[in-house]
Parts: sequence; C-alpha cells; structure tokens
Amino acid sequence: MNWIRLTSIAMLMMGLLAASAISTPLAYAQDEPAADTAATEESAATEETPVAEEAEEEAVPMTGDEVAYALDNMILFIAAVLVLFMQAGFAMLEVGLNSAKNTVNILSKNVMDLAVGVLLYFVVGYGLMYPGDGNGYLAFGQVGISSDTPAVAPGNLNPQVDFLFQVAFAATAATIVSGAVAGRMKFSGYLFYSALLTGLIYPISGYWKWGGGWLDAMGFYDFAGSVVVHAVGGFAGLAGAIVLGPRLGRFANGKSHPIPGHNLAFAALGVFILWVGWYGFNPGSQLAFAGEANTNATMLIATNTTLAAAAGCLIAMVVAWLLFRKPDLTMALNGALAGLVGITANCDSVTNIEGIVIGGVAGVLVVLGIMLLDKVKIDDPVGAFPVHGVCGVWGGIATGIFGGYPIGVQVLGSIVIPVWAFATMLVLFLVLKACGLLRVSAEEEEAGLDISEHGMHAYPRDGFASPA
Amino acid sequence: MNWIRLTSIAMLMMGLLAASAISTPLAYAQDEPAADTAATEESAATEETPVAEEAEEEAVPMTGDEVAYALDNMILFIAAVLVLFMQAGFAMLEVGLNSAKNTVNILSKNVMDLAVGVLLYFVVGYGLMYPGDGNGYLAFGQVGISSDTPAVAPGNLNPQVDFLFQVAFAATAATIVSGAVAGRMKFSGYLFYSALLTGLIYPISGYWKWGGGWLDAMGFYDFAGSVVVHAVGGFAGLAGAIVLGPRLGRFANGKSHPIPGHNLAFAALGVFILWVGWYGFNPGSQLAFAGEANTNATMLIATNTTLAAAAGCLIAMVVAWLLFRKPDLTMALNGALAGLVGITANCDSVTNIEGIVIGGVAGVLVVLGIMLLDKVKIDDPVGAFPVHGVCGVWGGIATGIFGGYPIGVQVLGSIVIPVWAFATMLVLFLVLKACGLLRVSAEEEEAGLDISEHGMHAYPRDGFASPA
Amino acid sequence: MNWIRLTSIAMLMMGLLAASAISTPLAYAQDEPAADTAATEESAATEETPVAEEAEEEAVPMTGDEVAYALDNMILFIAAVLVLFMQAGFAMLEVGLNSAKNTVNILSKNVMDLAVGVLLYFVVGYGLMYPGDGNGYLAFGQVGISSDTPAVAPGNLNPQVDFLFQVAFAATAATIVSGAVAGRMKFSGYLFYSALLTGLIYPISGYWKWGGGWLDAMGFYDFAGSVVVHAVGGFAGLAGAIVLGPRLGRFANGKSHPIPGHNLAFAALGVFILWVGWYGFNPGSQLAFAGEANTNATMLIATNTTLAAAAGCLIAMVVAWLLFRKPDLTMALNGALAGLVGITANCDSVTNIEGIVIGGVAGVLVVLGIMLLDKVKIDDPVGAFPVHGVCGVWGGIATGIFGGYPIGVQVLGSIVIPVWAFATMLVLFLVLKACGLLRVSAEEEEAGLDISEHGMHAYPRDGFASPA
Amino acid sequence: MKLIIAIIQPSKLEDVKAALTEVEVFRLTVMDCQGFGRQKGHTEVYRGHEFAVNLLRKVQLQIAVNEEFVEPTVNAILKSARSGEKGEIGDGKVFVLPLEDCIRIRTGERGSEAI
Amino acid sequence: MKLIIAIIQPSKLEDVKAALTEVEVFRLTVMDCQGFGRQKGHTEVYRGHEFAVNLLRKVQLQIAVNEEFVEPTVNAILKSARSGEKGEIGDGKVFVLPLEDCIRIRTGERGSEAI
Amino acid sequence: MKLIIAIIQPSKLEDVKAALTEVEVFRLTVMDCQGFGRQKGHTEVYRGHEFAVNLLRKVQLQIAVNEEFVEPTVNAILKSARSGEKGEIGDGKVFVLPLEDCIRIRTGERGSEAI
Ligand SMILES: Nc1ncnc2c1ncn2[C@@H]1O[C@H](COP(=O)(O)OP(=O)(O)O)[C@@H](O)[C@H]1O
Ligand SMILES: Nc1ncnc2c1ncn2[C@@H]1O[C@H](COP(=O)(O)OP(=O)(O)O)[C@@H](O)[C@H]1O
Ligand SMILES: Nc1ncnc2c1ncn2[C@@H]1O[C@H](COP(=O)(O)OP(=O)(O)O)[C@@H](O)[C@H]1O
Repeated sequence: MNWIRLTSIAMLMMGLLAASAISTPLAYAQDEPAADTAATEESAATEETPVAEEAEEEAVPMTGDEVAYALDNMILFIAAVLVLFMQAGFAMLEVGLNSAKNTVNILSKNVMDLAVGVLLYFVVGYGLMYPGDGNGYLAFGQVGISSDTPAVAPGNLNPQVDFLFQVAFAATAATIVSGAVAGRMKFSGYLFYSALLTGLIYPISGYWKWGGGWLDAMGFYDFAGSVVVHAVGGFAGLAGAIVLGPRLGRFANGKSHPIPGHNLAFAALGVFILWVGWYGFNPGSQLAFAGEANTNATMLIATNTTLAAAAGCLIAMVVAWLLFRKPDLTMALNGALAGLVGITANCDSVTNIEGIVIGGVAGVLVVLGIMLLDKVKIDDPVGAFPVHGVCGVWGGIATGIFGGYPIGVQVLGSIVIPVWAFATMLVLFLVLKACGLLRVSAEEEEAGLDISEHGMHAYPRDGFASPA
Repeated sequence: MNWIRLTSIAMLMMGLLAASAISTPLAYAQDEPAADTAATEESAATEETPVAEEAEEEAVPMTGDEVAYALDNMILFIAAVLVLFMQAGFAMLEVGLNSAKNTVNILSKNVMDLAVGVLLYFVVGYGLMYPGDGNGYLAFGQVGISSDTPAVAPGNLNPQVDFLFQVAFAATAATIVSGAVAGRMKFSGYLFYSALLTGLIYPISGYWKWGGGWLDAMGFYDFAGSVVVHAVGGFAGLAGAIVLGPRLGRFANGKSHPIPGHNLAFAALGVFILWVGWYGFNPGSQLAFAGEANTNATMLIATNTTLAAAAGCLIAMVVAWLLFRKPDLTMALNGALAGLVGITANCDSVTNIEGIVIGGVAGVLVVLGIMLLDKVKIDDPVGAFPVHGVCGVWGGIATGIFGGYPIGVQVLGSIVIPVWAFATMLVLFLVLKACGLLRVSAEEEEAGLDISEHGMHAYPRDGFASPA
Repeated sequence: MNWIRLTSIAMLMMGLLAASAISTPLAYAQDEPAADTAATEESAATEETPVAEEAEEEAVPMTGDEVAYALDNMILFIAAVLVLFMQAGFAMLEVGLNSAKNTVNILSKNVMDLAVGVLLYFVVGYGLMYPGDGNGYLAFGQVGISSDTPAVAPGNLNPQVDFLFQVAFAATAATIVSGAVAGRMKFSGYLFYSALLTGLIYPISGYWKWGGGWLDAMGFYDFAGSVVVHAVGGFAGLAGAIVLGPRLGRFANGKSHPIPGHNLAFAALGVFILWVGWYGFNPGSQLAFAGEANTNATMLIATNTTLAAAAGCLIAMVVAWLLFRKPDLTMALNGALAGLVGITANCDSVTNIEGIVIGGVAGVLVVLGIMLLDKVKIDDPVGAFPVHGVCGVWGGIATGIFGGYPIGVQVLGSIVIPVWAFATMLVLFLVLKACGLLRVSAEEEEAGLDISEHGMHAYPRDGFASPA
Repeated sequence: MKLIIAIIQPSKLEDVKAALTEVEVFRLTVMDCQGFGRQKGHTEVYRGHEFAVNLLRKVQLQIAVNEEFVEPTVNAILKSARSGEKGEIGDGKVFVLPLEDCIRIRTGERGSEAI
Repeated sequence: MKLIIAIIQPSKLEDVKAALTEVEVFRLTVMDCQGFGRQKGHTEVYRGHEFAVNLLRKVQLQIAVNEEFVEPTVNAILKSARSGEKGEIGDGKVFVLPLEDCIRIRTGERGSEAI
Repeated sequence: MKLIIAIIQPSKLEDVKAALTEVEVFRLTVMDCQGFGRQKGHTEVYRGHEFAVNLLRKVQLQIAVNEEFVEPTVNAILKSARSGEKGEIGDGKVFVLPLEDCIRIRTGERGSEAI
C-alpha cells in the first residue's frame, strides 16, 4: 500500500465527515426535545421518534382506523422482507447453475443489484414510478420518499414501507438479468446496466401500470407483476444474451454443448428460497389485509401461488422426463419458478383449479422456451428468459383468459412492456458493446470472471494459496 | 431431438390449450364486472377479487370480529410460510448427510415431495383429513378446498390459508422419509410412496386426531404433531429402511461402517432453517392469535419450542461427547431436531422448565436411537427414525407425563398412529419391491443415484465436462 | 462401545427419568381440568393452556386493548424469529470466510452459541439484564421468565416473547466472537467463553442501558444495540483475537499473508440472511406496532436499515476498488454488515438521507478497520471487530451526531460498554490461556480444528472414507 | 525397484487395498483421476440437453516396490480390481516403470530399504 | 513402451483430446494439477490484501503408448496445446518416461497389446 | 534427465517450494494425493461411529531436472519437508525416475534445455 492510496483514504474520510457536517445542524436541532421538529422538508422521518417513544409509554386506546392501518402496514412489511429474501434465492440459483469460476462475479452482481438498486430507486426510480399523477407516459414525483404521512385509514400505506416493498420489486427485476448474462459480461458494464434498469427502465414502464399511467387507464391488469416485473427482467436478459453472444464453446461446430452448473444443491436451495419469497411477492401485492375481503383475498393469493408452483414444477419434470428420458432436476426447478411467474399477474383473480392450469402451462412453456433458445443459439445460462420472459407474458395473457380481464388489453400490455424493456436494453447493451464495456476477452472468460474481474476465487484450496 | 419428441411436445401443448379452453367460458363471465359471480361451485375464489379491490379504495370501518379474523388468519399465513420454508431445511440437511453422488436425487425427491404433495393433498388428502364429520375412521369431504367462506369471527380460518398450513404439514411428513431411504431407492418408486403418503396414509391418521376422528374423541392430545406428523414420517421411514436394506458397504463383514455425509455446512444450514421453520409449525398450530389467551399461548409455545431445541442440542452433544470422546456436530444437529420434535405435541401445555426437560430427554433418546439402529443393522442415513419416530412418540407420551393429559390415551395414540404408518408403508414398500420398483442395482448405487437415475452430477467439474 | 459407556448411557437415562418424575406430580395435577392451576410459582405457562383452548371455541369479542396487545406481541414474535434466523447467517458467513478444515468447528460453535446461550440466558442472563429495578449497576431479577402476566394493553409485552426476542440478541452478541477467534481456539475454551458472555457479561452491560441501569438514567440512547449488542461482540472478539494471537502463517516474516475463505458462496448467503434477519433486529426493537406512531416508526426503521446497508455495501466496494484496483466481494459483504451495524442504534431517529450517510461512513470505516488490524498484526479472520466493534461504536456516536441525542453521553456510552466487554473478556481469555484451555497446538491447527477437535471432516470425499 | 501405477475403478479401492495388504504391500499413494478409454462414457442431461461424458472417474494408485514384490503386487491388483469373473471394460490398467532411487524423507534412507 | 506425461492449460483439454484421436490415440488418463514455472502467477485480492498466487491450475495427461506412437502423440500434443501461433509461457511440458510393462486389468494381457 | 516425485505433508509445501528456489529449481507441478503408509491413520467419528481413516492427505510434487540438479533437489526436499529435527512418520518419500525426453510445448525445444 503506497502513498497515493493512504491519501485517498484520508480524502474519503474527509469527504464523508464533511457530508455528515452538512446534515448535522438539522439533526442537532432535535436536542431540544420534539419542539420544532414539525415542519422541515425531510423530517417526516425524524419527527416520529419522540412520538413513538411516548406511544410506548402512554398507551392511548387505538381507533378502528389505526387497527386497520397497523394490519395493512404490517403485512406489507412482512411481505417486503420476504421479497428481499428472494435476492438470496436468485444468488444461490444463479451461482448453482453456472461454472464455479464465475461464482464471485455472480455474487458480486447480486449484492450490487441490491445495493445500487436501493440507492438509485430511492433517488430516481421511486419518484418516476409513483409520481402521483402526470401525463401517463413519463413523470417524476420527488427524490426520495414523500414525507406526506398518509391519513390513518384502512388501505393507506406508510410511504416508508411502500418504498421498501417497491424497491424489493425493482431489485428483483434487475437481478433476473444477472443470470442471463452470466459468465462473459464485464462487471463494470453490468453495474451500468443495473443502475439504468432500476433507476429508469423498470420505473417508467412500472408507472404505465402501477403508477396509474396509460396502460392502467386502458384497463390492463397485472396483479403482482408477471409482466411489469418478470417480463421486464426476462426480456432485458434476452437483449443482453443476444448482444453478448454465447459463452465460449456453448455452440461450437454448429452444435449445442451444455455447460452444466457447478452446484445443484445451491440451485435447489435458491429455488426453495424464491418459492418462499414469493409469499411476499404475491400476497403482499394485495397491499391490504384489514377487512374481510382483503384477508380472504390474501389467502386465496397465497394458495393459488402454491398450487401454480407445484403444477409448474411437476409438469416441467414430467415433460422433460418424456422428452429426454430422465427426470431432470434443473427442469423441475425452472418449472416451479415458471409456475410462480405465470400466476403472479392473476393470483387474485382465478380459482384454485385455474391456478393449477396456469402453473401447468407455464411448466410446459418453460421447457419449450429452453429448447427454443437452444435452437436459435442464444445462450441464457439459467433460463432467465424462458422463466421470466416467456412465462411473464403467459401470466399477462392468462389474466385475460382466466382472470376475467379483457383479453385484448391484456395482450397489448403483455407485448408493450416487454418490447419496451427489450428495445431500451438492446440499445444499452449495444452502446456498452461499442464502448468496449460489454464483454471480457476470451482469455478472461476462459480463466473465469472471478479471477479476471475480481482477482478472487470463490473456492480457493486449503493450503495451496501461496503468500506473496 | 427427433420427430417423436417434437410431436409429443406439440400434443402436450394442444392438451393444455384444450384444458384452458374448458375453463375459459367460466372465466370470461367475469368480464361483466362482479355481477353474477355470487354462486358458482368453485367461485369462492374468484368472487373475492372485485370486493377486495373495492375494499382497498372504500375503507369501510372494521368490525371487532374482522380484526380478530384478520389477526388469526395473518398469523396462520405467516406460520404456513415458515413451515413451507422447512422444505429447504430438510433438503439441505439430507443433502449434507449423504454422499455427494446422491445429491441430485435427494433434491429431486424433496422438490417433488412438495410439488406432488401440494397437488395430491389438494385433490384427495385435504378432503380425507378434514371431511367435516364422518364415522371417525375414514371419511371424505370434498375435492379441493371447501368454498364455504367462514363467518368472520375470532378463531375462524379462511379455508385457503387453512389448506396452505395443512398442506405444508403433509409435505413435511412425506419429506422425512426421503432421508431414511436415501442412496438406494428408485426415483419412480419414491414418487409412488410420496403420493400415497400425502394423499392417503397421512390424511387418514390425521383425520383420527385433527379431523375430529376416533382418537380425538377419546381425548388423545397432540398439539402440533409430534405423533400425527413426525412419528408418521419417522415410522414410514423405518419401514422403508427395513425393506430396502442398508446401503452397500454400510454393514460389511458384520460391522458397522459409517458413510459420512459429504457437506456438513449444508447439514447445519438445514437444521438452522428447520429450527426457524418450527416457529411456524408450533406457534401456528394454536390456529388463533386474537384474544389475550391466544396471544399468550402462542408466545409460550414459541419459547418452549426454543428451550426444548436448545436442551436437545446441548444434551445430545454432551452425551455423544461422553460416549465417543468427541463433540460430534452431527449429534448436536440431530439433538436440536429431536428436542423440537419432542416438544411439538405439548408446547402449549407445559412450563418452560418442563420444556427443557422434554427437549433434554429427546436429546438422549436420539443418541440412543441412532446407536440402536446401528446395533440392529438398519441403515437410516440421516437418522429420520430416531429423530422423528422415537422423539415423536416421546412427544406424545410426554404430553401425558407433563402436559396434564391422561397418560393412557396418550400412550395409545402414540402407538396406534405410528403402527398405522409403519404397517401401511411396510406393505407399500414390499409391493414396490415385488414390482421391482424399489431398489436400484448395485452398479447404479455404486455410481450414485445422480448419474444412474437422473443422468446428472450435482457438482460437475469445471472444464472437464466434455461436449458430445 | 464398551461397558463403561453403556453404563453411562443407562445412568443418564435414569437421571433424566428422575428429573421428569420430580416435575410429574405438578403436571398430573392438571388432569383435573383447569381447576387448581391458578397459582403455582411457575404455572404462568401451564395455566394458559385451558384458557387458550376455550378461546378457540368461545370467541369472546376482543377489546381494543387486546387488539393492541396482539399486534405488539405479534410483531415481536416475528422479529424474534427473524433475529434467530441470523444465527444461520453468521454460521454461513463465518464458514465461508474460513478454511475448509475448520468448518465443523465453526458450525459447532454457532450451534452451541444458540443452545448454550438460550439455556444460560434463561437461567441467569435474562434476570440480570431485566431485574425490574436495582442499583443501576448489577442486579438480579429471577431465574427463568417472570410469571407476571402483563396487563393487556398497548405496549405491554408477554414475558415469553420478550424473553425470546432478548435471547436472540444475546446469542447474536455471543456468535460474533466466533468468527474473530476462528481457526485456532479450543472448542472447550470457546464453550466457557460463550457461556460467560451470554450468562454474565452481555446481560450486565445490557442492564446498564436496556434494563434501565445507570447509562439509561444518564440519557444514553442505543435503539437496537449498535453498542449494547454489536460493539460488545466486536470488542470481545478483539480481546480474543489479541490473546490468541494470529493463525499460523498469517503474519510470517513480518508480512501479512491472507488466508482466503474457502467458500464465498456461503459467505454471501450468510450476508443475505443477516440482512434479512436485521428486519427483525431493528424494526422489532420498537417493541410495539399498535398505534399510528409505532406503526410509522417501525416502517421508518425498516427503510433506514435498508438504505444504510445498501450505502455501506456500495461505499465499501467502491473504496476497496479504488484502493486495491479490484471490486472485492468480501469487502462489499463486510460493508453491508457495517452499514447495518451503524444504523442499529439510530434507525428510529434519523432521516433517510442521514441513514444513507451513516451507512456510507460505516462502509469506509470497515475497510479502514480491516486495514488497520492488518497493520497491527491482529488476526480477525472474518472482520468481526471492524464490522461489529468499530461500526458499533460509530453507530453509538452517530446517534449523537444525527439522531439528536446529547453527543457527550453517546460518546461516553459508546466507550464504556466496549471497554467493559473488552476488559472482562481479556481477563477471561488470559485465564483460559493460563489454564491451557485457549489455543490448540500447532499440529492441531495445521491439521484443522475439524479433525483435531471434532474428529470429523466437513467435506469428506466420496469413496475415499475407509471403514475401520 | 519399480514404480507401479494402477488405474482402477473407484469402487474397487477398498478391495485392492485389502488384497495388497495380503501380499504385504503396506504403502501406497492414491490419486483421483479421470479416464478416457475403450469404456464408453455415459449420457448426461442438463436442462434439456443430452451430452456424452467420456471422461470417467477413476482412481490411480502409485506403489513403489522392490523387484521381488512386482509380480505379487501386480497379481494382487489384477485379482482384486477386476469386476466380476471376466472383468469389464473400464476396469483399468497397470503400468510398471523403472525406479532409480527412493528416499525416505524422515530418515534420509535410500534405495530398497526406503521403499 | 513409453509413458507420456503432458502438462497443459486446462482450456486446451478438449483440443488435445481431439488431436490425439486423430493420431489414433484413444486412451488416456487425466488429472488435475497445479503448475509452478516460468509463467508468472497472478495477483489476487482478499479483504484488502493483494497476494501473488503462483500455483496455477493445469491439467496433466498420462498416455501409455507403444514406441511407434511416441512421436505422433508428442506432435499432436505440441500442435494442439499451444496457445496461438507462437505459444505462450505457461503452455506446459511433455515428459517421456520409459515404461517397462503394461497390464490390462480386465484380461490380464501384458505388454504392447495391453496399451 | 530425471523425474523426481516427492510425496510430502501438505503443510510443508511452502517450505519445500522455498528450499527448491534456493537451489534454483524454479519449475514444478503439484498434485493432491492421499497416502497410506506406516503412519497410522486417525480416528474419526460420525453420528456415533468411530472409524479409522488411513488414507491421509498428502501433496505430490513432480519435478523434472537435469542430472546435475538431482542431488541438490533431493537434498533440498529432504531438508525442508522433514518435521522437526528428526522427522516424523508420515513425512513422505522421494522417488527418482529416469526421464527420456522433455519437450516444452510453447517452443518445441527438446531435451535438457526444455527442462
Ligand atoms: N494407454 C493408456 N494410457 C493411459 N491410461 C490408460 C491407457 N489405457 C487405459 N487407460 C486408463 O485405464 C482406464 C480403463 O481403460 P479402458 O480402455 O476403458 O478399459 P480396458 O482397459 O478394460 O479396455 C481408462 O479410463 C484410462 O484411465
Ligand atoms: N521442470 C519441470 N518439472 C515439472 N513440471 C514442470 C517443469 N517445467 C514446467 N513444468 C510444468 O509446466 C507448466 C508450464 O511451464 P512454464 O515454465 O510456465 O511455461 P514454459 O514451459 O512455456 O516456459 C508449469 O506450470 C509446470 O506445471
Ligand atoms: N512404497 C511406497 N509407494 C508409494 N507411496 C509411498 C510408499 N511409501 C510411502 N509412500 C507415501 O509416503 C507417505 C509417507 O509414508 P509413511 O510410511 O507414512 O512414512 P515414512 O516414510 O516416514 O515411514 C505415505 O502416506 C505414502 O503416500
């Protein structure tokens, strides 16, 4: 470690302390307990504290609205935690289905998707996706989280937990792509992509539907995001996989050569975690629990989610067994996810039996999707496109077929949003390519991204590491 | 890929679309918003949706009953999610305690236990276990989930979440066996077993107690299933282990040769996950949270569960340390599970101190059980019988000793249910054996079930996989 | 297995049955249903049962206080489960960042931290930490959990769940040290340490603040335990690392030689689990949910926790990238934890932006802390001191800078508690050293603690294990 | 002195070790290896692809022996490493290499006594 | 008979196997190894430390051949294992050792026919 | 030319490498192996079973050298791989095999210069 580095450490420290100093006066004001904390522009946060502490001691009787408010926010908080846990699931799944030599890279991408995603969605994305109103196509609310505390009433959500739930969704959309581009993409290029998706692309199309934009106005329905989240991720991944091209040796001599994942125990663990996390994704999207109707709806959603996952898993394994004569675990795993993606748009609108059918069809589609990508020589190491892209679109359309929503609008929305994601991301990946930020060299790829991009092995060997 | 396969894909697609078409008319009816959705035979599900959406906007004040209904269903939903997470725990534990060459097989069994279990319990099992009333021995309610929405009142559970919680238990019972028969059973045979257990055997004995059958009428008590769930799984596993016989080399030349598990980090992760999942298993079984008594009971249950697990873990490690002069991690892990299984029947009925005693005794019993199986040359790779069978029965009896329930009936129930599971499963495994569906050949076993049954390695080596 | 062992098994069984017998009379009393269960000294537990069962059937309308009581206890129960899940996270993180040959040892320590911690905190620690009142420095309430049922009112917590939440914190404090002393400490010595920390050291300083002791009286603020929990663990770990000395070869020839962790996938999984568990740690520490103020506070806490983690993660990776020219995954992982530790004391008292700043500063501090330890040749294999010690103190001070609490008292508390932990633990480790209970021999260390302390490999090789 | 290198099926390792002990060969070194030979590889599947794997897991034994032990050692391996009566393709090979010197690290002894 | 031992870059394994098949060498044994040579190791980082790793992953091939196959085998390896036109440091080595005997376990055949 | 094969304790690898560098042996190949010898295995436990493990983890070095380097190399290994002053059972062996040819893949150089 040399001079320059020590200096840069020192400077970083300075900068951070300076940054702290700026916010300090504002904070010090609180030393006079809870007097003037009523109205500063971002004190929605700080002002709670003293009140909360009083509440702990005083015990004012709760109003009926407060009860509903508590219930609705509690379920959303729990759901947000479950969705955030899905990051672990994606990390394990993608690690397991790729070569050992790319493990550190995949983990770094997943961790950064969350870290960068949270910060960028805070600064830009959330304001773009929920601008309040706007022209229906593109609008911006505010940086950070609105400080308007909602009226305490059933169905009103605290903006902090609403943000938390939404940011978990944004990170999910981003991290789907990580699997599709695994094994050959530069880490710095990936960070660009990840920032753009969570900061701009996902929030904009998210606004069209969930933020009350034009697709919502047309009557398009996507309960928890088969299209808004999963198809966006899946089609962005497809764009990446196309522009990047296949991994070395994946389609040598005009034939398809699989590159088996290095740890199927991790992959299966990832799917179990994702399955569990989906109980936040779908039931949480009811965004309310208080009131008989909401309680019942949440429960139906949870059970439909389970039935579709089971059907997708079983059917995918059976189809693969018939086609390839072996019960292929990786297909069963992808099938479970396919069922989950398929039911996401319509889990509140269909019967149990319909949920099974939707999941089962997704189980077939994912197998066909994997075979199709292979035929056209697109290399998607974890099946991100078949699972999230194909079955995301299927979920949107199934909402028309089974969920009772107008099929025309459903088809429209299920095309427009994926096309938006695919087109913008295609441009991004082509720009990255043009700038030389996209793909590592053949030697680096061969050596593995872990060592070439991160200078680190995920599984170094005991006693063989040799000090400098 | 040849002609026949392409054709079969096409036919599958046809079939699925046909299936969709059948349900379509019913669904399209909903396009006219929420008019006639009142009474179709399976529309308990679909009818919620429009109401739910209204609820989000309208915010009718909640009644006291609605609050209780929301609380009771919310805790059950959370508990169901935790119990479903236990599937990941079982998968990791069983993978870790077996040879690397059987990893894909174990994961496939665990995933299929859940997928097949969910679907079969939906179609048959749930109706058998909760038929409403019946003769007390065998009765059938309905296919799928009853569409009667419960009155909104404390303690009433939405049938959808009730199903979800119950199906998670059924899948748990099934997956216990997976560990006992690991390393030598055919995958197709296992699927038969798994379907039968979740579809018939478990629901029937479950009905005897939890469905209000004859054992319940006699006053038998099993709060969360030490006997009804765990002993059923443990004794079914014993039947499997006996009929299958030991793995090759396990008892060569009249001596016992351990076959160490290949990844104890996975095994420990599995136990941590199971421990966490048990906070759904036991506290959720109170089936209610609203009202002081329920709230307090749930909390007592959670703490007793924790204390018993800790005691089982510590005592098993100490006993193993005394007996084998080494602090054996695998025994500590099994001990924690033993404590959890032992407290499951009585966690609501005993004091904290009694909880510690029950867990501690389970910790001793599991070590003795493992040693006993060894003496009689039964090969149970993960200790499914000592943990779930022996300690399940112990839990049932401890409910008599400490929980204040008549000891005679407790002993009776703790014998009858395991005998039922053991006997029926013995027959099943013998039939599978007679049909040649039970055990793989010696060569296949030696090569590992991963490659011989699934054509896949869990941990293929980088750069050594060679394209065809 | 010989004579002596069989005898000792038999004697253990006897002892346990005797122990059961003692509690039996008390339990049998319950056979007369719920008559005389009103007042025995430890029947707070048993007496719930009959009531609870009635409740399920009778459905008395809930009072408003009961609703608040249910909500407050429910969130605390969920939070406790999440915090307990953190044990899995610590286990995976520490396993991943150490050599493969020490895996069984680390897992055993983590499992025992929980088992021993739960039992000792039950017997001694909880009574020491929450004695009711006392002199402010050292006091003792009761063995086990107080049987006073709280009045059913908002903010009142059932003692059982309060214990559960608190014991999960105690186990966290203990398990932090496990990483710092990994790879060279005797297992038996570690058990002494773990028992002492959870039984005495942590509860005593915990009493000073959270139990209402002298630091609390002075106005020291530590919302969820940056100092009370994390700095205690971090500084205890530092004491251990200093007394033990570095692992063999870690600082050979005056230079620092890293010993890379053997499985970064496990490490990353651990961090994801810890991140998720932190949603129990921080939001649960509000200890209430009912009432608008509590609901809002909990949500703010959850979001601040997320933002700080993201900022810590990103900044640590960026700093490491600048300093070492590679995006270092292990730094990003440590950075996320650093952000989480830093925000723990003040997550309820700062704005979102301040949360980001606090997390970001923690991200810088953790990198500097790791480099500093290296300079002074202290070997802390997982960075327990930089993450929990340094950033714990930072969290305490940041509560003064940003949270609006008097900076003087914050600094005082953030010094006193770590010094207490460091000093007492230094003594303990020196005593262990003097007794020869501290460090394994060089041969044992070289062979790995798994084989030398536990006689077991975490990853034995298939087909190479050779029967005796 | 000779260095005998035997490539065998992994599942035969225990039997071969037992057979070697019988002919008083008590020292050997074992390594993992992958073999490519007349034995056809097997077909694996992965996410819908079938592919042939033709490198098969084997175990390699390295045994340094004095001249008089060469034949007994080779015979012991042949007998114990063969699958069934007639053997099966893939059972492996034994190679005999000249060994010029052998030194025991512990004592520094050289030559035949060090074997 | 000779035993040819080749240490190559792991990424060249497939090419070398293909080249050997062309000269009708159908049997070989493959092992993992780590090489230390003129090729500089790379720098790794770990929690803020940089350190040189000088043991690099390589693959070792062991091929027993009859005399007339020695040159073709060596040449096939040289051609297929070289990186680019001119080769790069770290491409590896080929060693040729005398082989005194070779026995097929399955049949007990010895000598040249057993190769 | 000779091929020196040394089987050593894994923990001695760094020391041996350093000692070899001192005698100007800069190239070698390292492999994992398991040894079975005079050194008693240790007892392991697993779920209440004790069992002897007699295959112990070792490391194998393969070093091709020219004649004049044989003795320095062997001595460097002997010195650096011995445990303590007197050595311990299990410290390993060094084998010296005749090496007929050596070819550098990168350049095609043969014989002594290619070592
Ligand atoms: N000429 C050879 N050189 C190196 N290894 C060989 C050679 N011949 C066979 N082997 C090894 O022996 C194993 C078994 O050989 P194989 O040809 O499959 O069976 P068989 O010897 O019975 O015909 C191979 O997998 C390979 O590892
Ligand atoms: N004398 C030797 N003895 C043993 N192995 C060697 C020897 N020389 C080279 N090797 C092996 O060959 C590999 C490549 O050698 P290196 O010196 O890096 O390249 P080059 O042969 O092109 O100069 C080394 O990593 C090592 O495994
Ligand atoms: N004759 C041999 N052939 C092959 N390997 C051997 C032979 N003798 C010893 N070894 C290897 O050397 C290692 C150490 O030998 P051991 O007998 O334990 O110690 P020592 O040589 O000091 O008596 C063994 O584990 C084995 O790997």
